[in-house]
Amino acid sequence: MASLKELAKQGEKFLGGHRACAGCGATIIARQVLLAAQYPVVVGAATGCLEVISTIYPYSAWNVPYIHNAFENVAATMSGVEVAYNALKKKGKITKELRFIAFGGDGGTYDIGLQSLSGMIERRHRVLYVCYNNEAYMNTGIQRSSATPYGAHTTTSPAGTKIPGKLQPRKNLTEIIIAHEPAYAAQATIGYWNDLVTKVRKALDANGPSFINIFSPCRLGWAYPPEKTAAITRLAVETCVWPLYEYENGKYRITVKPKEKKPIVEFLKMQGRFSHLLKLKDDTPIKEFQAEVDRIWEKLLKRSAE
Amino acid sequence: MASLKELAKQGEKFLGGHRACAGCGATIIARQVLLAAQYPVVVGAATGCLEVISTIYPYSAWNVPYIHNAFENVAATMSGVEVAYNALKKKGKITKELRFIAFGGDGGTYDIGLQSLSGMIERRHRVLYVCYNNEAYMNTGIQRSSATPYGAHTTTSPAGTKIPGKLQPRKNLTEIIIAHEPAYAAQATIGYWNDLVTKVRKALDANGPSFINIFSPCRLGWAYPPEKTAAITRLAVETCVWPLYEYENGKYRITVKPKEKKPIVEFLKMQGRFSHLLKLKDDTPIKEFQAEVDRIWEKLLKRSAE
Amino acid sequence: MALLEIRWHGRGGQGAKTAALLFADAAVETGKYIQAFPEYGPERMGAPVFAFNRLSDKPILQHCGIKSPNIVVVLDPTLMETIDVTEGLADDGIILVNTQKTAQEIKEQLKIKKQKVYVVDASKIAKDILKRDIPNTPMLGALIKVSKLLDFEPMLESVKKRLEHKFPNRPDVVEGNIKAIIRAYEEVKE
Amino acid sequence: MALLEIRWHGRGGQGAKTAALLFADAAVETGKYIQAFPEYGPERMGAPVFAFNRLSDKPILQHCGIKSPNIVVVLDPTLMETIDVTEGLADDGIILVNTQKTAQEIKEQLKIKKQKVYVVDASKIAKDILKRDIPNTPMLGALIKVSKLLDFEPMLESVKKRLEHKFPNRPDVVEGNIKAIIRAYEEVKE
Amino acid sequence: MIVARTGNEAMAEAMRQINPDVVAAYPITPATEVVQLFASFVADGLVTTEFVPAESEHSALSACVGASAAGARVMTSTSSQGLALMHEILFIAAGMRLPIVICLVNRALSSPINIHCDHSDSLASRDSGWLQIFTENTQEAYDTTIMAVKMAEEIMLPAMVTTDGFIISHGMERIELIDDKKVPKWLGERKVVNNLLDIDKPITLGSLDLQDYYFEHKRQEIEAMNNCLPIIEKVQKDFGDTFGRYYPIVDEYKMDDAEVAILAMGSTGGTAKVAVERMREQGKKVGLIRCRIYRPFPKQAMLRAITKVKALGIMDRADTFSTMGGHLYNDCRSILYDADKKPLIKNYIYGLGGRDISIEEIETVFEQLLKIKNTGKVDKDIVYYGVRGE
Amino acid sequence: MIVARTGNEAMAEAMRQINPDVVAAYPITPATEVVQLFASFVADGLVTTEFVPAESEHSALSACVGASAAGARVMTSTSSQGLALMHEILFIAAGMRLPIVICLVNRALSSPINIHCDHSDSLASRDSGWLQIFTENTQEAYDTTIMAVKMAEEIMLPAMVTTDGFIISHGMERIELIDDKKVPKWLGERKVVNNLLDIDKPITLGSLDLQDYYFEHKRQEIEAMNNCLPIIEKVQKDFGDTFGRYYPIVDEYKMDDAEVAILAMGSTGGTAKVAVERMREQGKKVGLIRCRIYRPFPKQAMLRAITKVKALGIMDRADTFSTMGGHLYNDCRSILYDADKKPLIKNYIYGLGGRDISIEEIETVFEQLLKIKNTGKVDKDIVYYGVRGE
Amino acid sequence: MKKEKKGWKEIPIGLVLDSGTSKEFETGDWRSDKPIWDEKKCTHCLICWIYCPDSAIIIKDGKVQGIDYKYCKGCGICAEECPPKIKAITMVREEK
Amino acid sequence: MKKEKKGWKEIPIGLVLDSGTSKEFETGDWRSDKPIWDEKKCTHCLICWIYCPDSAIIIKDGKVQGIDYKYCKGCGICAEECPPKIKAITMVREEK
Ligand SMILES: Cc1ncc(C[n+]2csc(CCOP(=O)(O)OP(=O)(O)O)c2C)c(N)n1
Ligand SMILES: Cc1ncc(C[n+]2csc(CCOP(=O)(O)OP(=O)(O)O)c2C)c(N)n1
Ligand code: SF4
Ligand code: SF4
Ligand code: SF4
Ligand code: SF4
Repeated sequence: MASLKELAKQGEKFLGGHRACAGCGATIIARQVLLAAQYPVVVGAATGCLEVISTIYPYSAWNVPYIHNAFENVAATMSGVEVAYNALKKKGKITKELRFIAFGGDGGTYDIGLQSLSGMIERRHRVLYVCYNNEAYMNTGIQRSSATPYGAHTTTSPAGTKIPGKLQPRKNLTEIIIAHEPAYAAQATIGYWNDLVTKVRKALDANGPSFINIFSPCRLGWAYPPEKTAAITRLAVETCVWPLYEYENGKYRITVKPKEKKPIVEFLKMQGRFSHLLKLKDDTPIKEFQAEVDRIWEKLLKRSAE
Repeated sequence: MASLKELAKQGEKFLGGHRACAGCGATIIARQVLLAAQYPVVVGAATGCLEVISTIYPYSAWNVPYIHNAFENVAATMSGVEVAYNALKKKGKITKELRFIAFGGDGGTYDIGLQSLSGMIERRHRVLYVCYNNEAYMNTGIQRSSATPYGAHTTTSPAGTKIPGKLQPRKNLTEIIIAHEPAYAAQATIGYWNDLVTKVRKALDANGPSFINIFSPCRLGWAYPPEKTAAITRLAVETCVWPLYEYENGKYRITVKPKEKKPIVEFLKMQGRFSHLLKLKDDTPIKEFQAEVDRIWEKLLKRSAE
Repeated sequence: MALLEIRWHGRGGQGAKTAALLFADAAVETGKYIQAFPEYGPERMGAPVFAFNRLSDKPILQHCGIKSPNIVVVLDPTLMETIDVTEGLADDGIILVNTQKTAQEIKEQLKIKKQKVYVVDASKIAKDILKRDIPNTPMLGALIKVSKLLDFEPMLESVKKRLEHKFPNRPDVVEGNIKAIIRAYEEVKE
Repeated sequence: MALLEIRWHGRGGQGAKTAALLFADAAVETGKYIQAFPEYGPERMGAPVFAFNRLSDKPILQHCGIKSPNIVVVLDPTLMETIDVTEGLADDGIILVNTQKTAQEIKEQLKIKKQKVYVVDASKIAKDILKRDIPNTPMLGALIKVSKLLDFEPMLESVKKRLEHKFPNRPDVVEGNIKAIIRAYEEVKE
Repeated sequence: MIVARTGNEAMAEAMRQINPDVVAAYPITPATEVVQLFASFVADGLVTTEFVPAESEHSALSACVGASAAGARVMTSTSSQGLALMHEILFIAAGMRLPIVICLVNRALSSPINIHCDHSDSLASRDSGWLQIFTENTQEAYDTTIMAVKMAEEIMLPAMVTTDGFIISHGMERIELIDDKKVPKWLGERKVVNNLLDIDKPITLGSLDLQDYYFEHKRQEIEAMNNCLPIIEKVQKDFGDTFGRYYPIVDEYKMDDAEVAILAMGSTGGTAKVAVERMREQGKKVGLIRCRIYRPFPKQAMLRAITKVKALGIMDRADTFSTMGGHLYNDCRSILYDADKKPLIKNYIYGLGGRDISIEEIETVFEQLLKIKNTGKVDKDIVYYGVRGE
Repeated sequence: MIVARTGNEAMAEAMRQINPDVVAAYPITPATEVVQLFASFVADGLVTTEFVPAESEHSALSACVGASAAGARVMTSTSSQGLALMHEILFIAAGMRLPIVICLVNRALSSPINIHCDHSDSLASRDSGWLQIFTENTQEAYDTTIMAVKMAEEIMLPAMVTTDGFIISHGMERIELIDDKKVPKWLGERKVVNNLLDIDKPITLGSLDLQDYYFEHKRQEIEAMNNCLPIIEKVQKDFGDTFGRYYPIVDEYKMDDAEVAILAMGSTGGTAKVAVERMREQGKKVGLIRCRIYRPFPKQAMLRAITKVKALGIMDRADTFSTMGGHLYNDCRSILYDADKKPLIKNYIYGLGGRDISIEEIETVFEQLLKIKNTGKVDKDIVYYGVRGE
Repeated sequence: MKKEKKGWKEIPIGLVLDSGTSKEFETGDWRSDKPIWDEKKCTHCLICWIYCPDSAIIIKDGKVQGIDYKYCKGCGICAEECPPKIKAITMVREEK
Repeated sequence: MKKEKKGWKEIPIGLVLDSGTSKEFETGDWRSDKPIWDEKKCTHCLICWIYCPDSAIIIKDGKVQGIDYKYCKGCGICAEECPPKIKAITMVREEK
C-alpha cells in the first residue's frame, strides 16, 4: 500500500501548463499512473483530449519520453517501441530496465483502437495499456462511443424528441480484454488513488500485456461542477456503475466493495448528460440502466467467488 | 431437428464449379449454412479462400445475392446492407423478410476484421456473422492468425530449428464475442451438420447480432487426406479442441458433450501442421496445448452449469 | 455602410463564439451581409479565446483572418492583464469592455490615446437579471449601440426570435436576455 | 545457344512450379542464364496449372509471358483431354509427355504433324523408386535429355546439391530422386 | 429563405433536405458538426435516415458501400485522417461504381497532427475515381452538396464535396436555403442499376478479377470519368434553371481583359476576388481563376481560362512531396504542354496546416506576377509562401 | 555468389543480410513470401530481428513507426490493399522523418480485387513523402533493398522499393548475392537523431502542431525531399564502388542516337530493351528510358533523357482517373513545360491488373512513335493499350 | 474451357455478375480419384450430399440420382462418410 | 504569452520537442476562482496534491508549500477533497 509521502518523493512526471479544462479527470489519471510507476517509463498516447491538451507545440506536459502516432494505433505503436527495446537490449545498446505505457481514451480504445489493442495482447507485448475512460469522444466535442452508457446524451446520440439519448448499453471492454487472457487486467478510478496506484504497479510487474480501464470524469462532457471530479468517481463505485476489480492468472477479485450499493440515480443526478432521463415521465430507461448495472455486478460477484 | 430430406427439398444455394481444393471445409460450411436458412438471405464475404474460390469473374458459385468489399470489413459492409434494407423497408420499397449473413475466415475475423465485427455487434445490427475458422490465412498460403493453435506450423510461425511453430495460444474469439453480449453466439463444425443447422436457424431468428464460429478443416494448410475433412472435425470435438456450445440470453449451453474426452494427440497426429510437435523429444509443447484445452473445457463446464 | 470588422475577447465557455454567431445571425435578418467565425484552436474552458464578425451591406467575399478590427469587444476584463486586446485596432476603432471601471480608467489601463472606449457592467446586468454571470448577451446590446449601424428595434426582434427558437419552452430565459440586452444598450457609456 | 522457352503443364500440387524452379536453379550453376515463373493464378490443388522456363547463355532481359514455347512438358496426360497443350508450340518444337502411351499414340491424340513428341512413364518411375506418384523430378531427367543443351552430369550434380539442401537429413529421398532422374533420362524416347 | 449558416450547418441542412436512406459516419474535427447536426435531425425525427455511428472511418465508408450496393441513397462526412483511413475503400467504392457522396472538410494530414485547413487530404486521394468538387463559401457548399447527389447517381461514380476546414466549416455566412420540399423533388429517386436486395434475380457484386477482366472493368471506370463533365454541366445548369444559382466548371473572375491571374481552389478564391478588386481600383488588369471541379480535371475549360493571361500564379494549398511543387501547378503545366499560348507560371505553395492567407499577401502575389509579365522572367518557379524563415 | 532467386527471395535475402532490429508485417499476395521467408530466418535463428506478425497492415506500419522512433532499424513488406490500409500512417512516418523501408510488391488496387501487377498502389501514395524506387529485375530489387536502408537513414525519410507483382516477385532469375558479412559492414549502424528511449533526456515526439508551426515542419520535410537526390546518387555510387554494380537515377538504354524512345517503369523496362534490340537490328534508332527513382522525381536527369528524342512514348501501368492519363505522362509534360526542346508525346496506359505486355506490342509502340516522328502528329495522345474492345 | 472474352464495352457496368454462373466452369477434370455410386446399396440417407464440397451429389425428390462428374473433384468425403454398414460409394483411380 | 516563433530552418527536425516544456505556458489566468491554502490548518496529508489536475500543489520534503498560481486553473478539487474536518483550502472569486 503506497503512501502519498512516498509518491511525492519523486518529481512530477506530468506537469502543469497543459490545456485541459479545469478539473479534467484525464490529467489526474496521467499524474497518478506516472507517479505509481516504479520503473522509468516510456509513454505513448492516442489522439484525444489527453494528447491534445498536453502536447501543443512547442509545449509538452510530459516529463517522460512520449510518442504520439495516430488515433487508432497507440497499442500497435507501443508494441513497436517495446520490440525495439527488446532488440536493442539484446544487442547491448540499452541496459536500463524500462516499462511501457499506452494511454488511450475510450474512443481510441473501445472503438477505433480496439483491434490494435487486441493484437498487442495476442502477441503478448509487455505493455501496460491504460484506457482513460470518459465515456465519449470529448476531444471532438462529446460524441457517443461504445463506452457511452445507456441513455446518456452525446452530440451523436442526442436526447431528442424522438430518441432519448444513446440506445445501446456500454460495451463491456474490460470483459472483452479479460477474454483475451492478458497478464493483468483491472478497472480503477481516480477517487480511489491508492487502489489505482496498486493496480498500476501490479500491471507493470506482470510479465506480459496488461490493461487498466480507468473511469475518467469529464466536466465538459458530463456537465458537472469541476470540483466534483474525484467525488463523482466514488459515487460511480458506490452505485456499482463502475466496479473496481482485477483479473490475474484466471482469477477475478473485487478490490473495493461498496458498503451499501446505492441506486444509480444518485450517480445520474449529478450529471447534465443524464438530466433528460430524470425529466422523462417514463422511467424505463433508468430502470433498464439499473438492471444492466445489477446484472453485471451480480456476474462479477459470481465470478470473483469462483 | 432438421432432416436432410427437408434440407434437400430446396435447391442448392452454393454451387459446384468453384475453385476450392478438393475436400475444402469452407465450401461445405457455405453449403450447410445456406441450406439451413429458412429465409431468403443476402450474403457478404470477406476476402479469403471462400471469396476467391467462389467468385472468379465471370463465374460465381453463389446462388443468392452476394457482395464482397474488402478483407477487413465484411461486418461493416453487411451492417450497411442491413440498414439499407431497414430504410427501404420503412419506405415500402421492399416488402420481403430478408436475413443477412456475413462470412469471414479466421484472419478476416480474429485479426484484421475484429474491430469491424465488434462495431457491428455493439450497434446491434441484425446480421449473422459466420467465421469459417481454418485457423490460419490460407488464401495467401498458410500464415499464422490469432486463431492458429499453439505449436502449429504456419509459414509465418514456422517450425524452425530455434522456434517450434506458433508460440502463442489461440485467441478465444468466441468468448470475446460473448463478452459483447450478442443476441446469439455459438461454436459449431461441419461434422455435426445437424447441430450446425440448428444453430444457424437460432441465429437467424435471434433479434439482433449473432455469431457462429465454425471449425473449418483445410486439407492444404492442415496437411491431411481430403476425405477426412468431416472426420477430423469430430475428433476436434471429441478431444475438446473445439467444444460445441452456444450462448443465448446470458446462458451457456454445451450442445455436444463427448462421451469420453480423448487426448488431443489423437487430433494432432492426423495433421501435418503438428507433425514436428510429435517428433520433438521434449513434449512440453503438447502438454501445454493439452493444458490449455483442459482449462478452457473446465471453464466451459463451469459456465454452462451456472 | 463599409465593411465593419469586430473582434471578441472571452474565455472558453463564456460564450464569445455564441455571441458572435448570434450577432451575425440576427443581423442577417435585418438585411445585412455577415460573417462570424471563432478563432480556430483546441482551447478548453477558461482559456482565452477570440471570435470575429464581419458586417456589411454588400456581399463579403474574403475568408482571411481579421487583423485590424474596427471594434474590439472584451467579455472578461481579466483578459486585459495577459492579452493585448488593442492589437491591430484601427485608430478610429472602438473598444467595448464589460467592466465596473470607467472608460477613462480603462483608457489608462490600456494606455490608448486615439481609440474610443465604451464600458458597461454586463456581468452585473447578467447577474441581476439572469442570475448568472453570462455577460455575452448583454454585451450584444452594448455592441449594437456603439457600432451605430444596426437599428436597435429590428435587431432586438430577430435576437428574440432566435432565443425563442433556442429555448422553446423557456419564455423566462428569453425575456431575461432581452431585458439584459435593452439595459446594456442603455447603460453602455463612453 | 539461342533463347529456349519451356512451358510446363501440371495440376496444382503436382509440382510443375517446383520442377521449373529446380530446373532453372540447377541450370544456373552450370553457367546458364535462366528464368522460371509460374502461371499467375489463385488456382488450388488439382486445377490445371502452368509453369515456364527461359534458358540462355546470354542475360535474359524480357519479363513478358511465354506465348510460343520451344518445349512443352506435360506432367499429367489427363490434361491433354481438356487443354490444348500444343498451343503456340513452334513448328520445330518438342512435346515431352509423362505417359504409358507411345510417342506415336500421343502424336495422333494431339493431331500434330511437325513437332517432335517424346514420352516417358515418369509416374511409373516415381512409383517404383519414390513410392509416390510425383512425376516432376523424373521429368527433369527427360527434359535435360530432349532439350539437348545442358550437360547431364553437371546438371545432375547441381540438382543433387539442391535436393540435399532441401532434405538435409533424408539421404534416401535425395538418392531416390536422383535415381529417378537418371532412369527417366535413359527411358525417354521419341 | 435567407439565413446565416456555417459551412457545416449548411452541409447538414442540405443532407436534411436530401434525406438520404443511410448515413454512416465517424466524427473528426472540423467535420464533426456535420454528422452531429445530422444526428440531431435523426433524433428529432426530421429525417427518416438510418444513421450508423461507425467505430471508425474505415467501417463508416465500408457500411456506405454495403448500403449503396443495396440500393440506398448514401452520404457521409469526414476529414483528413478520416479520409486517409478510408483510402482503401475509396477506390473500392469507385470501382464498384457506387454513387456515395462525402461532405469532406479539408484539413491537413498528419504528421504533424493539425486540425486546420489545407488540401492535402482530398488531393492525396485524387486517383481514387471520385469526383472532387472544391467549394468557395457556405452557399456553394450547400448548393453543391445537393447537386453532387444527382451528379454521382447519373455518372455512377462517388463524389466528394469539400469546404475549407474552419475557414468555411466554422465560418457563418449569409446564405439562401431552398424550400425543404423542392430538394427531394429536384433530385428524384435514385435509379438502381444492380440491385443486391433483389433476391429473385440474385447478383454477385465485387468478384475477383484476374488479368483477363480487370483492365476491362477499369477501362469502364476511366471512361465514366473521361465522359462525365457534360453530365456535371447539365446538372449545374438544371440546378441553376430551377433554383436560380448557376455554377461554372471553372470559376473565372474579371478574366476577360486580365493580363495576369491567380489560380486557386477553395475559400482563397473569395479572398483573392477582393484582392482583384483592390488591384483593379489601381487600374491593374488582374483576374482570378478558381478550380471548382478538380476531378474530373476540366482540361478544356481550364486551358481556356489560363491561356488568357501572360503570367499565372498557381496557388496550391498542398505539396506533392516530389520536388515538383503543388498539384494544380503540375496539372496545369501538363495540360498546357501542347497549347500554343503558354503563360509564364509561378507556383505558390501556401496555407499549409491552416496558415492564414491575407488579401495583402495575395496583392503581393499579383504584384510579382505583373513583374513577371513585364520582365518575362520567372525568378523562382516554386515558392513556399507564408512560411517563417523562408 | 551467383544464384537463382525470385524477386521475393532476393528481397528476403537482402533483409536477412541487413538483419534489421525490427520487422513488423502482414501477409498479402504477392508480397507474402518476403515476410514468410524472413519469418523462417527468424525461426532458424539466422537473424536477430524481432518479428511482429501484426493483425493488419495499419498496425504493422504503426509498429514500425514506434520501433523506428525508438531507434531501431526497421523494415516491412506489403502490397496493394495493404499499402492502401497503411495510407494514413505512411504520411505520419514521413512527417516524423523515420527511415523505415518497405519492400513493396506492386499489385493493382481493388476494386475489382485482383492480385496481379500494376503500379496503382504505390502511385496512389506518391504524395506521402516516401522515396519510391521502382526496380526492373531481381538483381536490382536485391541491390536496391540494401541501398534503400542507407538512403532512408541519411535522408531521414522512409523509402519504398518496389518490384512488379508475380512478374518479378515470383519470377526466378540469375542474380549475384553479396557476402553476408559485407552488407552490415557497408551499411554501418543507424545514427539516431531523436532517441525516444533515452530516459535521461526525455523527448516528446508527434506533438500537435497548429497554424503556427505545421507549415514550418512540413517545409523541412519538403526540403529533405527536394535535396535528397545527391545523397541517393552518392549511395548508389558508393554501392557500385564497393560491390561493382552501379545504378543510375534514370536508366537510359541506347539513347545516345535514339530518335524515338519509350519511357517506362519496372519490369517492362527489360522487355522494352529486347524490343529496342530487335528494332535496332532493323536499323531503327529507338531507345528506352526507365524511371528508377520516382520519388523524389528526378527532374533534371529525366529532362536530359526525354529531350534527346523527337517522339516519346510514355507507358504508364496505372491511370490517374482524372481524364489526364497516366502518372509519368503528366510528370513529364509538367517538367517539360519550360524546356526548349519538346518531344511529341503519346501516353500508353497498359498492363492494368497484370495484363501481359509482349515484346511485339512494344515494337508496335515503337513503330507508332516512328510514325509520329515522321508525320510530326500525335493522333490520339492517351490510349489504353492492350484492353479488349478498345 | 476456352470461350471468347468480352470487350470492355460489352461487359455489364458495376462489377456485377449473375449468381450461379460457376455452373459453366467444370472442375471435374481436376479429379484424380473417382467416386462410384452403387444405386443398389444406397439407402438415400443423403449423408454424402450434405458433406459434398462441390454440390456434386445429384438429388431428386429426396433421392440420390448419382454423381455429377462435371464438378466432382474426387475428394472422397462422400465415400468416407457413407455409413460403414452401407458403403454405397467407392473411390477408384481415374484411368489415364 | 507572446514569444517570437522560430523559422523552419531553426526548429529541430523530426517533429521533436523537449519534454516538460509546458512549464513555460502559464494557465493561471484561466482561473475565475482561486484556492487559498491555510498553512495553519493544513496537516500535509497530500490529498489535495494527488488530485490536482494541474500539478499546482507545491510540495517540498513531503509537505505542502503552497499553490502554484502560475498553473492552477481554480477547479476547486483540492478544496473539495481536503478532509472535512480540516478544510485547509477555500475557494475565493478572483477579484477583477
Ligand atoms: C482516423 C481518425 N479519425 C478521427 C479522428 C478525430 N478524433 C480525434 S480524437 C477523437 C475522439 C477521441 O475520443 P476518446 O478516444 O474517447 O478520447 P477523449 O477525447 O474522450 O479523451 C476523434 C474522433 C482522428 N484524429 N483520426
Ligand atoms: C488489407 C488487406 N491485407 C491483406 C490482404 C491479403 N489477404 C487476402 S485473404 C488473406 C488471408 C485470409 O485468411 P482468412 O481470413 O483466415 O481466410 P482463409 O484464406 O484462411 O479462408 C490475406 C492476408 C488483403 N486482401 N487485404
Ligand atoms: S473535455 Fe473533458 S476530457 Fe477533455 S480536457 Fe476537458 S475535461 Fe478533460
Ligand atoms: S486452401 Fe484450404 S481453405 Fe483454401 S480452398 Fe484449399 S482447402 Fe479450402
Ligand atoms: S488536503 Fe488539506 S490537509 Fe491535506 S495536504 Fe492538502 S491542504 Fe493540507
Ligand atoms: S484549484 Fe484545482 S488546479 Fe488549482 S490547485 Fe486546486 S486542484 Fe489544483
